[in-house]
Amino acid sequence: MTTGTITTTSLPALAVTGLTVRFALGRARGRRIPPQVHAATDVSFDLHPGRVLALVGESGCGKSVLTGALLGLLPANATVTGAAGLSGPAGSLDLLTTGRTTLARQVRGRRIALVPQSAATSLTPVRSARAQLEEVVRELCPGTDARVRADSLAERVGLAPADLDRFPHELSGGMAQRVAVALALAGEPQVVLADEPTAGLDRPLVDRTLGLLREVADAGCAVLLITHDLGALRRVPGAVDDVAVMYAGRLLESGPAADVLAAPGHDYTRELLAALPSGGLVPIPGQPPQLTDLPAGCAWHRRRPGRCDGGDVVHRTGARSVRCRALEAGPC
Amino acid sequence: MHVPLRATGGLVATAAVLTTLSACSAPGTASDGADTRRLVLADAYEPEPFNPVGGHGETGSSKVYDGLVRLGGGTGLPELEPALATELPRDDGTATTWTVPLRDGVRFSDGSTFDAADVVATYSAVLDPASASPIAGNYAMIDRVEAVDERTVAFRLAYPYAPFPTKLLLGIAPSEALETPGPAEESALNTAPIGTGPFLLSERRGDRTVYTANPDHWGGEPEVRELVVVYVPDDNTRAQRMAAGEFDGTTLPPLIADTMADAEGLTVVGHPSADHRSVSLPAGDPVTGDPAIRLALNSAVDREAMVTDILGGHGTPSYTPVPAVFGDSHDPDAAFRHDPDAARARLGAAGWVPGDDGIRVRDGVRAEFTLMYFPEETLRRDLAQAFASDALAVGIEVDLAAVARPEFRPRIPVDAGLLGGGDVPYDPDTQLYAALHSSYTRPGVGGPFDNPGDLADPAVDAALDAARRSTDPATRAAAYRTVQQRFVANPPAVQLVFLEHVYVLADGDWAGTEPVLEPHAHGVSWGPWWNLRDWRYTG
Amino acid sequence: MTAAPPALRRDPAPAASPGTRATPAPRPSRRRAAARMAVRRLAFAVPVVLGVAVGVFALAAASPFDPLAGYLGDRYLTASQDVQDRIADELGTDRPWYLHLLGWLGDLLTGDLGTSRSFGQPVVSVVAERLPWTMLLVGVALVLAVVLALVLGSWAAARRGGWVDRVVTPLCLLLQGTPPFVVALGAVAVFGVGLSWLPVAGLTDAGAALSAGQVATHLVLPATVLALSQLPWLLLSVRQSLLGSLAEDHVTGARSRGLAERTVVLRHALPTALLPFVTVLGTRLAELVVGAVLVEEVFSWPGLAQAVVTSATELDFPLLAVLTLLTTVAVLLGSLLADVATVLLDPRVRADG
Amino acid sequence: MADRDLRLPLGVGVLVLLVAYATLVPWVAGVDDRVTDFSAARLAPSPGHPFGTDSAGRDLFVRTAAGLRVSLLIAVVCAALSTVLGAVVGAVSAAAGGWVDRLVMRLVDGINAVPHLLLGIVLVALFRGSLVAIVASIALTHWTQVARIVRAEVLSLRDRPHVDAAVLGGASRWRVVHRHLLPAALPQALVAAVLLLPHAVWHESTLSFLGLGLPPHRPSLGTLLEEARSSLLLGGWWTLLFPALSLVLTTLAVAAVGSGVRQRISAPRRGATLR
Repeated sequence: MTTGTITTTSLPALAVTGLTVRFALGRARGRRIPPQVHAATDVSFDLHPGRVLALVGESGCGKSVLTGALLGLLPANATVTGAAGLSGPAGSLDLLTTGRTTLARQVRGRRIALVPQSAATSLTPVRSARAQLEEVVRELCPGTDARVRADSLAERVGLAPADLDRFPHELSGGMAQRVAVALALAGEPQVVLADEPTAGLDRPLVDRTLGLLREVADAGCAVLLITHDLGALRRVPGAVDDVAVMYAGRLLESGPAADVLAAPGHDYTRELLAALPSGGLVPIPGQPPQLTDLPAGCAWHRRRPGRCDGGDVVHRTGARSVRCRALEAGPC
Repeated sequence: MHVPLRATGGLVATAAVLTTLSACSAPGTASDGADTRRLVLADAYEPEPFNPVGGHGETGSSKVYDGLVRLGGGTGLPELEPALATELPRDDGTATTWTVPLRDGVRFSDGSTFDAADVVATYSAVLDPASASPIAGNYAMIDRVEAVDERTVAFRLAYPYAPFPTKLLLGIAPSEALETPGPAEESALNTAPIGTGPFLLSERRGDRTVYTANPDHWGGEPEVRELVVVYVPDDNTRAQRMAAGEFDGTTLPPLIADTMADAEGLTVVGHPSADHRSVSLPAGDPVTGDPAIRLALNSAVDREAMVTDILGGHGTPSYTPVPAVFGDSHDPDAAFRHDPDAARARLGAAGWVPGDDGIRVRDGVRAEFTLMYFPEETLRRDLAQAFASDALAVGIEVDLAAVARPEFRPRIPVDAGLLGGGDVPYDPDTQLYAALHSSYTRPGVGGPFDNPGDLADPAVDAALDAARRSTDPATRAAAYRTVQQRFVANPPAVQLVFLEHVYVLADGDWAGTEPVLEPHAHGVSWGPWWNLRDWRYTG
Repeated sequence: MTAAPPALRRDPAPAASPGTRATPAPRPSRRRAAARMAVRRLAFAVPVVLGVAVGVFALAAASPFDPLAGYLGDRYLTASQDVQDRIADELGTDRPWYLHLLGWLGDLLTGDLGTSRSFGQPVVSVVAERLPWTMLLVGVALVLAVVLALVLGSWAAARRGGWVDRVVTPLCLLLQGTPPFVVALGAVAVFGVGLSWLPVAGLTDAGAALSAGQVATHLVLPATVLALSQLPWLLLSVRQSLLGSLAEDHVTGARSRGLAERTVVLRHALPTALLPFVTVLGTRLAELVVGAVLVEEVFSWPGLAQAVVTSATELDFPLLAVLTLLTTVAVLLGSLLADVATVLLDPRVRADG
Repeated sequence: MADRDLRLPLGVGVLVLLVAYATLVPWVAGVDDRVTDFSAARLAPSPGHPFGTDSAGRDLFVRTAAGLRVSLLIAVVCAALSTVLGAVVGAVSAAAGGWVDRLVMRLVDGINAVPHLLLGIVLVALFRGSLVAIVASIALTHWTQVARIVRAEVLSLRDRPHVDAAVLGGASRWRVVHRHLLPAALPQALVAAVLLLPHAVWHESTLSFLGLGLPPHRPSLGTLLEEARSSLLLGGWWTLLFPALSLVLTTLAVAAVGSGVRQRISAPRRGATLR
C-alpha cells in the first residue's frame, strides 16, 4: 500500500552530505604519511521515506564502503568525514559523529537496518536462522512473543516458518537473502540499506528481491539499494525511484530513475548503459581507476579525455545533478 | 540451539563456591569436636604385618601384643619388667635353662585364655623352618620350649646365654592361631592380630590405622581411648601438616623438627637410641679391603661435623657399634680422632701415592670405590655425601650410587653401603654378635646385612662367644671391650653416628611419657608414645 | 537444539520459491553419524590398548626387573635361596613373558588384576579406592581450566590490548614454560608454607572425618595448580580463534543488526571459536593426566595418578601395568569425546570429516 | 604482544646467555660438586653466594649451572636421537608407502595415545638407575612428532619434478630418498628437533623430580628441584627459585627460537611454491 503522492520536498529520513572515507594502508613511519585509499569522496544524497534510491557503479568503486561508514562498522584504519543527518520521530542525530554505543544501542537495527552483501556468510553458521531471528526480535522489541513475530516476519519475506529451523549452510542463496531481509525488518527501521542484495541470484530471484524492497519502501521505509545490476533496474520499472551513479568514489550523476535511465546526463552513465546487453554490449575502454592514486578533479576525465571539462563542480537542474560538464552539447 | 554458554555460566558459579568455601574455613585442628581422649599420630612408615612370628613387636614395642617381659623407662640401658610373666625369668645357675612363671587370668582379644601353651606355640613357630620366620636367627640359641605346667614355661638352651631375658620381649600369639604351620607372612595374624596387649586393632585402611583401648587388659584399660596412626611417607608433607596442627605427634628428620622447636604449642623431643649409621667396607675389594684405607677413612671422616650439621646436634659420633649407654661394656678409648693429615700420612706410608687428579694410586689400582645408599632417605644421602667429601679430601674417590632396595642385596659383598644397625640394642650380644662374628660371613648364615665387612678375626670370635656364654657381668664387659679394641685396630666398616630419634609433640592434656633407649626401628610405635598404656589424662 | 514441529507445509506463496537444494539432512542423523564415528574410533582403540599391554610386558621381560623381587619386597634381601625358588615356581615367574602376558590378560577379563605389593591390597581395591579421588581432582581442574580459558580468553580477545589481554597473555606464555611440578612447588611455597592459608596435603585433615568441607579445602590448591598447568594452551587457543572469528562476516552481520556487543561476542563470535577449542582440549588430555601425576605426588592426594609414581619407584609391576592401560584408555576416550563433541557442536561438519 | 620477529633474537640471546652460564660457570669455578660443607647448608643469597647454598652447603650459583648443563646435555642428546629416529622412520614410511606407511602411522598413533611421561616412567622404572634408560625414555617417546613432519614433507616432495628426473635417471628408490628427499626435509626436521628441546628438558627434570631420573646426588634441574622441596620447608626459598627460573627461561627461550626459526623457514618456502 503506497502512501499518497511522494513529493521530493518532504523531509528526508537520511541526508548524507559530503561523505568522504579514507583508509590508511600500513603504519605511518616517521614523517612519511602512509598511502591512502580514497574510498569515497564528497558523496551527497538523501533518502526519503517511501522512496528507493539505487546507487549503481562498477564493482570496486567504493559503494559498499558507504553502508559501513553510515553504520560505524568500518575497520580501525578508516577516517570518515562529512555529515549524515538522521531525522525522524525518535529524534535526529548525525550518524558520523555519534558515539559507538549510541550507534549500537539506538541506531543499528532499530532506525537503520542493513541487508548485508553475502547474506549466508552474515549468519552465524552454528546457529539456526530461527535462533538468530528470534534473538534480534527479543533484543530490539522486548515484550513481543519472539516466536510469533519471527514467523510473521518469515511470512512477510515469503519464507515458510519451517525453513527458519535450518542452519545457514542448509539455506539456498534466495532463502538466505530473504532471511537477511527479515532480520533487517525485525526492528521496524526507518531506513534500510541493501548492499548488493541481488548479487549471485538468478534472474527471477533478482526481480523478486527488488519487489520485496519495493514493498518495504511502500510500507514507509527509506531504502538505499546498492547494486551494479543496471539491467535489473531497467527490466523492473518502478522498482526504484531515484538513481545515483558512482565512479571512483564520486557521485557523477543522480536524479529520478526514469529520467536518468532514459536520458543519462553524464557520459559515464551513457557508457554504462551501452555496456548492457540491452545497450549492445559496448565495452568501456580503459581501466577502472585505482582508488589509491586518484586525480584531484573528475577521474572519468582522465580515463576518457575530452569527454568532459574535468571540473569537479556539481551542476544541479531541478531534481537532477551532474558533476562536471560534457564538452559537446548537452549536460556532461 | 544455544551453545553450552548457559552451562559455562553455571560452572563459573560452582568454581566460585569452591573457592569461597575454602577461603572461609581455615584448616581444622586435629581434635576439633572429636573425643578428646583420642590421639592422632603421623608415621613415616606403614605399620608392618601384625604377626609376631614374622617379627612384629620383637623388641616389645607392639600395641596389640604383650611379651613375657617388657622394657622399663629411664635413660640408660633399660631394665626389664615382668609383663605376662609374674616375675623376671630365673636361670638354673648355668644360664642354659630358664623358667618363667606366667600371669593368671589373662585373656586374648578373641576371649581365649592365656597359658603356657600359647608361649610354647609362639616360640616354636618362630623356630619352625616351615614358618620361614625372618627373626629365627635371633633365637637360634633356644633348643626346646616346654610347658612345665599351665602357669610355668621352661626354655632349654643349646648353650649358656646370659642375656636371654632380652629375648622374652617377643609378643605372644594364641596357640590356636599358630596351629597350622606355614610361612609367617601368610598367617591371618598379619591383618587380624589376636593379642593380650593394651590396644585392639579396630581399623586398617589405606593410609590410616586405628587402635582402640582394650577394656579388659590385665594391666587395666589405658586412658587413651583411641589412637589413630596416619601414614604420611613424605617428610615435608608430614612437617607441614604437623605445623598446621593436624597431628598430636609425629617423627621428623632432626633439622626439620628443629624448625618447629619455637612454634607455640609444639615441643621437640629426642630419645637416645643405639641406632647407628655406618659405611660397610667389603673385604673382597682391593681398596675397601685394604687395612690402610680402612684406618685412613676412619680418621678422615669428621663425625662431629656430621652430628652438628646433618643431625642438628641430635646424635653422637659412633666409632664402634657399641654405644656409651652400655656402661662398662663400652670402651671409651676405642675411638678415632678426626685427623685428615694422619690419614694422608698413613696412606702415603702404605704406598698409596696421589695421582695427577689428586686421587691416590697403588700398583695401578686407583683408590676409588662405590658407596650405595637408599635414595628416598635424605639422612643417608647427606651422610653419604659428607663421607664422600671427607674421603676426597684425603685422596680417596667415593662414587655415590642411589640403589633401590631390591637391587641392594647382591651388591653388598662388592660395593660399600650406607647401612643402619642396632635392631635389638638391649644387650651388647644382640648389638654385636651377628655384625662381627665370622660365622656370619659363610653363605646361608643370616642375611646380607650381617657382618657386611666380612670380619674374620679369631680374637673377636672368641671374645663374642665367651661373652655370650658367661653369666658374670664383669667377664662379659671385659670381653666386649676387647672386641672394641680389635674393631678399632682393623675396622671392617666406618662407623659414623648414633642417632637420637627426634619427635615433635603437640602440647596436650597427657602425662606419663618418659625417655627410653630405642632400637633401629623407626616410626611412632616408639618415641614418647612407646608406653602409651601408662599415659594419664590430665585434661 | 529445539527441533521445530514438522509444520504443515503451506502451498508456497507466490513470492516464496521452493528450496532449490535437497531437503536438509534431518538433525538426528548427525547424532547417528557421530555414533558411527565413535564405534569406528573404539575399534581402532582396542589394538592400541593391546599394543600398549604387549609393549609393557615386553619391556618388563627385557629389563633387569625380577618379578620375584617385586613379590618379596624387603624380605627379598633376607630370604634364603630355597625360599626364593619355592615362590618362583609358585608364581610361575619363570615362564616366557608372552605366556605371562596371556595369563595376565585372561585374569584381566575375569577382573582379577593381581595384588599390588606397594599398597598391600588387590589392585582392584587400589583402583576402586583411589580412582574416585583422581576423577574428582581431574574433573574439577578440567572444569576450572575450561571456565577460566573461556572467560579470560574471550575477555582478552574482546578487549584486545586491554589490561586483561596485557596481563593474561604474557602470563600464559610464562606458564607454558613452567612444568606442572614447579607450579605445584610454587603454590606450596606461597600458600602452604608461606601464608598457610590452605592445606597442602592429603584428602582431609588427619583424623578428621571424610566431610565435603574438608575435601573441598584440601582440593583447592591441587585442582587450581592442575588447572593452571593446562590453562595456557586452552586460553591462548580460545583467544586466537575468537580474534579470528571476531573479524568474520557473521560477526559484523550480527553487529549491524543492533545486537549489544556482549551478545555479539558471546553468542556469535564465541560459538564458532569453540570448535577449534574443543579439538585443542582433546589433545591436552594426555598432558592433563601427566599433570595429575605430578600434582597428586606433590600434594600427596590419594589418587590413582600418585599410585603411578609409587608403583614405579617400588617396582610394583601388576599395579603399574594396570595403571598404564587405564591411562591409555582414558586418553583415547577423552580425545574421542572431544571429536564427538566437535561433530555434535558443528552442524557443518559431516561425521566422517 | 611482542612483534613476531622479535622473538627469535630475544630467544637466541637468552639461550646463548643460558648456555654460556651452564658451560662457563662450572668450568671457571672449578669447584668439584662432590665437595660438601654441611656447616654452610642453606645459606641465604649473599655476595659470597649469589644464589645461596643448597642443603649440602654447595654454592647454588655453580650447582644450578651444573644442573642446567646436565639437563641441556641430556635434552640435546635426546632431541638429536628423536630427530634421527623420526626422520628415518618418516622418510622410509613415506617412500615405501602402502601397508608399511599405514603400519607406521598406526604405531605413531599408538605411541601418542599414551602420555609420554607415563611411557617414560614405565621404561625408567624397569631399567632403574641407568642413564641410557633415561635418555631412551625421552627419545623413544618424542620421535613421533618428527616422523609425522618428515613424512608429510617427503610425501609433498616425492612427486616434484627434480625427484622424477632422478628416478628416470636410474637412481634407486633409496638413493633418491637418501640424496634428495631427506636433505630437502632436513630444515623441517631441524625445526622439529629444536621444538623437542623444551619437552626433553621438562621430561628429564620431571623424572628426576619423581626420583626416577638421575640419582639425587647428581646435579640436574630435576634433582635440584626435588631437593628444593625439603629445603623449602626450612625457609630455603632460593633453592626453588633459581633452578625453577633457569628451567622456565630455558624452555621459553628454546620455544621462542624454535617457533622463530620455523616461521623464517616456512615463510620463504611458501612464497617459493606459488603453485
